Amino acid sequence: MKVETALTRGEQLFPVRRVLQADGTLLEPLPDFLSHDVLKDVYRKMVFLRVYDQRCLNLQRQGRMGTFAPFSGQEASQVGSAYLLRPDRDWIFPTYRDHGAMHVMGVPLVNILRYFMGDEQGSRAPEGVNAFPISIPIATQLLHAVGAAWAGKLRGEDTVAVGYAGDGGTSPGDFHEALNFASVFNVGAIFFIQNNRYAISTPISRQFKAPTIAQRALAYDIAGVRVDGQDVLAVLTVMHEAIERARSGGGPTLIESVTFRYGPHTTSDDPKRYRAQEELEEWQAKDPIERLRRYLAAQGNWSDSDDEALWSAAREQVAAAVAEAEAMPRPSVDELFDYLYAEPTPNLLRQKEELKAYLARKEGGARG
Amino acid sequence: MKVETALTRGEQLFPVRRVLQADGTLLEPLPDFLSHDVLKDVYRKMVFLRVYDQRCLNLQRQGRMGTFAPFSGQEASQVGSAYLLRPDRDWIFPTYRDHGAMHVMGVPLVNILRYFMGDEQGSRAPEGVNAFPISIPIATQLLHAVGAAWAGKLRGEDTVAVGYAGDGGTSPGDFHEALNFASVFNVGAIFFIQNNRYAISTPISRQFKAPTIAQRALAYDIAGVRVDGQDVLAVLTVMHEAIERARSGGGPTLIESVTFRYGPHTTSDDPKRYRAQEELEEWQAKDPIERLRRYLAAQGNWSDSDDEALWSAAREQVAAAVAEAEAMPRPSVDELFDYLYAEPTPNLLRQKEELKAYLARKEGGARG
Amino acid sequence: MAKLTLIQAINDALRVAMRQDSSVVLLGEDIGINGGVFRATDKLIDEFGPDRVIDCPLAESGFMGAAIGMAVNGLKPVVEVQFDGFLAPAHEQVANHLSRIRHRSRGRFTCPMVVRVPSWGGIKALEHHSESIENWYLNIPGLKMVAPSNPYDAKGLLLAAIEDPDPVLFMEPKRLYRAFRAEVPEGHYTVPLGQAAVVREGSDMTVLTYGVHVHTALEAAEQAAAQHGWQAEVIDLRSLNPLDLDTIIGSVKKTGRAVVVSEAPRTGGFHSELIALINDHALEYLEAPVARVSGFDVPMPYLLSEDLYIPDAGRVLDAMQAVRTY
Amino acid sequence: MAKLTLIQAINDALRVAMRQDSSVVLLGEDIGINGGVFRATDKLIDEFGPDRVIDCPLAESGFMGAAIGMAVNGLKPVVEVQFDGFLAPAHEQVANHLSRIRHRSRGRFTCPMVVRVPSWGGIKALEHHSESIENWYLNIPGLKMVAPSNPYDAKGLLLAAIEDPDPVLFMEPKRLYRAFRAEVPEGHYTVPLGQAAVVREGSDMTVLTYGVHVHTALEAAEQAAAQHGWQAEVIDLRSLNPLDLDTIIGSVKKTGRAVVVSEAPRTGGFHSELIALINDHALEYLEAPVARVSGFDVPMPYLLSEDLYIPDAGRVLDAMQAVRTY
Ligand SMILES: Cc1ncc(C[n+]2csc(CCOP(=O)(O)OP(=O)(O)O)c2C)c(N)n1
Ligand SMILES: Cc1ncc(C[n+]2csc(CCOP(=O)(O)OP(=O)(O)O)c2C)c(N)n1
Ligand SMILES: [Mg+2]
Ligand SMILES: [Mg+2]
Repeated sequence: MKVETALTRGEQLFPVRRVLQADGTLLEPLPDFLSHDVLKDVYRKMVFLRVYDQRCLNLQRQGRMGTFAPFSGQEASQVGSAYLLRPDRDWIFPTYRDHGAMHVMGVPLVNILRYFMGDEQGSRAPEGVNAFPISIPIATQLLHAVGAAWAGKLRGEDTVAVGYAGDGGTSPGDFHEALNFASVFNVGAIFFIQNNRYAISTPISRQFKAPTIAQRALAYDIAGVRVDGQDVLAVLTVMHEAIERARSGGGPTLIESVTFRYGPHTTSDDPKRYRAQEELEEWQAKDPIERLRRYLAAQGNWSDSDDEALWSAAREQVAAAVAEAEAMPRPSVDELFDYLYAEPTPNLLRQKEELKAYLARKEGGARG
Repeated sequence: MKVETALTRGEQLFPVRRVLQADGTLLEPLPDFLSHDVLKDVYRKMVFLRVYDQRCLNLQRQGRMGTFAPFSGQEASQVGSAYLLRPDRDWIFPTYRDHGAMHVMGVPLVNILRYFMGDEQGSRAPEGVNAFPISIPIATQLLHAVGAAWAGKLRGEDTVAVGYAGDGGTSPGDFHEALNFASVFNVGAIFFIQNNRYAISTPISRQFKAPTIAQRALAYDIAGVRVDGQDVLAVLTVMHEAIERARSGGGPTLIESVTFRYGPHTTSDDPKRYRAQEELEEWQAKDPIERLRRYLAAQGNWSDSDDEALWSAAREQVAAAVAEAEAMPRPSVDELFDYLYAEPTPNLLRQKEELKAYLARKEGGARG
Repeated sequence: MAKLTLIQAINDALRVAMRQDSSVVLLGEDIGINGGVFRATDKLIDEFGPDRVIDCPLAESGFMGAAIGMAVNGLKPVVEVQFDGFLAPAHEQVANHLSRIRHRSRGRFTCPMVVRVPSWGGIKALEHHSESIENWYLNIPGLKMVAPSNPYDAKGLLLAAIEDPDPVLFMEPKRLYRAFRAEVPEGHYTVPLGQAAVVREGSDMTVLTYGVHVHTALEAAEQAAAQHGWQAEVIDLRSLNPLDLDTIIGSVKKTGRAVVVSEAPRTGGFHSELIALINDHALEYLEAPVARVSGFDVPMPYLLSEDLYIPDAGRVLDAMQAVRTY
Repeated sequence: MAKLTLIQAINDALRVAMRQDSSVVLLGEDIGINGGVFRATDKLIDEFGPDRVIDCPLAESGFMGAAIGMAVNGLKPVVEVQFDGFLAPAHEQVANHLSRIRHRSRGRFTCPMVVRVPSWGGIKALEHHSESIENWYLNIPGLKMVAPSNPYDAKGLLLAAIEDPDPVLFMEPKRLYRAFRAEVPEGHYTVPLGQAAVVREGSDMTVLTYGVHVHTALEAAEQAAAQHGWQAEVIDLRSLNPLDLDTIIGSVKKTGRAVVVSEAPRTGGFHSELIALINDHALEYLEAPVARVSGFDVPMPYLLSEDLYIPDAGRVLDAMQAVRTY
């Protein structure tokens, strides 16, 4: 017997939370924590993210960077999911597309650039910034988030750990195992799923049949919510609730942020093969940055010239970071061998010498 | 926001289906396909399974068999889940505990005995009996069931494939991936989950937090049902529905059969370490065989002497099968090497000769 | 005969196999309308439809396990794993099932399928996109393993793999996908599994390799000839299992010197097994220790350090020197 | 000093570690009230409670991944995988994360944890309960690998592994769990990783092995001495990574003959790597090819054929004969 009741009601049970409409007007009064200063700061961060994301696409096309995964269109999720966390006491476990959230958490842009340029130093978050390196294998990092939150809980701390994934990231077994562990052990993990409707070329209809991702929460008896991923105020609001729940021992939350990436999956991808131009345009009309700008402007203390100044400041900051990143030396031979273990094994020391000797013969020891 | 609505209603949304009560009276009229002859046959099969299961426990204790996984207490699930399948056109993918279902599907008891005695020949189902070998790695076989049903569907056949698992089997990622694939591709797989409340020593409260397994169906937008696993008529009824659904293109079904194993997890296990005697007794009072016997007896054409004759016939058949299994020779050296590929590679032929030469030196070539 | 790149040859082989045998189905991520991230399945969905070119949910264990069920029930799945590192989530299905279904059931059930894995590094991709997965399965019996080095072999070996009655791990040198073109016959032909190719004859030393490093070895061999007048015999193993031991050992006995090349980490690579086999069958012919050219015992680095890690002709030449001047 | 079985020594090591360091937590299946299927964690839940002896849902990838998150955030998890074959579902977490967190983050994040795996065959268990998983990880850099052969080493190596700042795969010879007792000191001590033990001295040949086959080798060595007067040097490697190459090569140079023993399938086993290392470092000292004693290139058979597959003293003795009479 098919249980029609809840199924076809996935969308009713999990309505999309929205605070700010596309025209920049509010649907509900803002909570206290969303002060005007916070909103401006959030706006500033979204602009900065948009600028550097677009810059990276260019750098890659110029051959100055390796494969890059852009998030433009998803800035509300990137900023909103990380903004309320404490960098030194909470944790994030990002995917290749969540470098925006990493930056919000405190990872300098230079690191992110170096990562995509192909230097492991880019994966080394500053001390005091609990941003785990990017996990490429889909959904694996959701379990790390469970473990990090759980470790905090066992020590009596109110750690929150956010695990990121996309719509495609709900399909691997680790997604299920992570939600189940978080449920059974009631840990303060937040699963922040950016449903941008495609996993590379695969549309969500090929990824799952249920109308929402949020309804997966029912399977684990945990909290679940859908949110308008183009509305940063809504994302901040649901994150605020999820963080409160986690800190107060209320357990995990599954958040489905309904969003869209404007660009290709990565710079190796051509979205025209699988996505219609109209779909893109439809989403661009709901742009998260423009939406917040309208609201700020309507409030009367955000002018066009403020805006221009902000965008050009962002461009300058990004240019400086790019220059800094490009000036950094290539990773050394020592770095290749010295970080696998706390102490390199005799075997690794032998191999390091072997490689150094070879390079010395070959190029006069130019590197390392 | 916690969606209270469906969550706390897992048990209401998925009430336990029951047809026959513990006292042997019906809750609803029997459907046509459950004729009196069928009921007697089902009863006979349950008795046979109980007899051989208990016999195997003894054989293992006498050192005449390796580790054995008994299912006593779960006969209604074993018989009810396989009884309505077509052995040559449908498929089953069993666990170590589903040799009862394998037997119902058409695997001779001798095979099952040889399997537990440690001979791969035991995993060779007869031609025309689509009973896959026992899968030990938990939940992996659910995906095979999806694939087998899918292959049939792609060829335009009305194949049904049943994948078996226990309550513990709902935790690995493969459970999730199997249900999701079956949902997305709408294949005729049936996931038959015997919730016997323990995974070795781990109680279901440590396995998942939701009140039911059946409600996992909500996550995939597929049919889900809970059934009284001590009531073979109910199991047959829900299987009948699930098979109809699968054959008619209605897609997969998740069945949670609520049951209990009377014995140890396997012969290596001591259930007294983790289970109270009262819990066992409570379930023994709901015995599936005794329940059907009461019904048959109440119908007036099943006497105590019919029953005694049936049990002693079963014991004789089992004794004959044990004798046959014990008379079989040990697997040969050729068997060890010849079945890995359709044609043994040169490497394997060399290794086979090496082993034969060694055995010839050692024991005069007694084996192989 | 058309000149095709290696990836075109793969695409061609898949098309030929699918036309010929309606039980061949493809499973993987983004293989349909997108034609695969490397375009191995380009346009196949147009000809064969979405029931045979199946875009799957993002779950490697899922489609590996489902493909096993399909193969057991009469289909011939060809699974594309998007990148080598993403075979890891399917490890349990591969190690504990795919490899042993025939053995376990004493021939009653079989699992004829092919797992295509774009393999190894050199394309400056992100982490986990450059692994030597052949060595994850070296010690797990039951999988045939094939690794072409050129378009002709790629097509012929893939067709042979698809027709093989047992599971085959088919490792494609992604770095060579578009590196060059070569003549590839139209229509059906096979290159049998288990036969190495002597791609350069020589009597001074034997170089054993496969996949992308056949080309590294050939480059080094030319340099050795030019610089030192040494003639290296370069053997393209093509298939790691079954392995053409006769050709390997015959050559080593002839030359008395051997270099093994693969880009996997040093410890526990197929190169180690080759040394062990030479020890078993030709030790007394060796004039020098077999030289190993391999990656190092660290993870494949991010792209700025790839060149430090991946063997180049210079390192192979050094190894040739080592075995020659021992 | 108490006489303990190997499994008791493991239990003792866990207790000592947990008393000493409150960040040590145990994760696994049935390790709590049941004390583990082999009783490695017997009664630990009584002393340390369910927050530190954590019975997990049946999902190896789940608790491996969660343990990684815990280790990154300051705990020291000791994970029990119930049987070797069930490491497979956690392969992705092990291969793609556990092994490389320090490397990937250039030391910013570390993952000090131990994965305990009851390993190898010989206990007549069901399928997938008797695997040589060391070889799944041989070519995946970043994991230390330890394999004790007796109760004293088991406790000392396990304590060293738990105190190690990096991840350690700890393979326990399940067949020896209750095979014999030996003196085991009370309280804390360690046996350092990376040091082999010469468990029998001899000058006629070197036998390299680890885990359960240290005993097979010793049995064969006694027979060789009794029957032929040959004195075999038997080396218990104890740790496969780091590997005590000096002891290995020193002995082979001394004896000029080597036998390697492990029960993994022939192709791609750690035994192959040992042969390759001898090739690299001591080829010119060899009087005969190194002899491999191993399992065969088939899956570990069901129990009636286990004896055909697992090396016994007779096969080791044959190998000794081969290297002596070459
Ligand atoms: C286990 C695994 N399989 C395959 C890939 C290749 N891959 C990278 S991203 C991606 C799609 C992910 O889609 P989604 O989860 O929706 O995230 P998005 O890229 O849309 O942010 C795939 C298949 C991978 N990284 N890991
Ligand atoms: C992947 C995997 N991990 C661990 C085991 C060991 N094991 C065998 S049965 C079992 C418990 C299974 O419980 P459940 O799924 O409830 O089935 P039941 O035994 O109760 O029928 C475990 C942990 C296994 N077989 N496979
Ligand atoms: Mg997506
Ligand atoms: Mg159970």
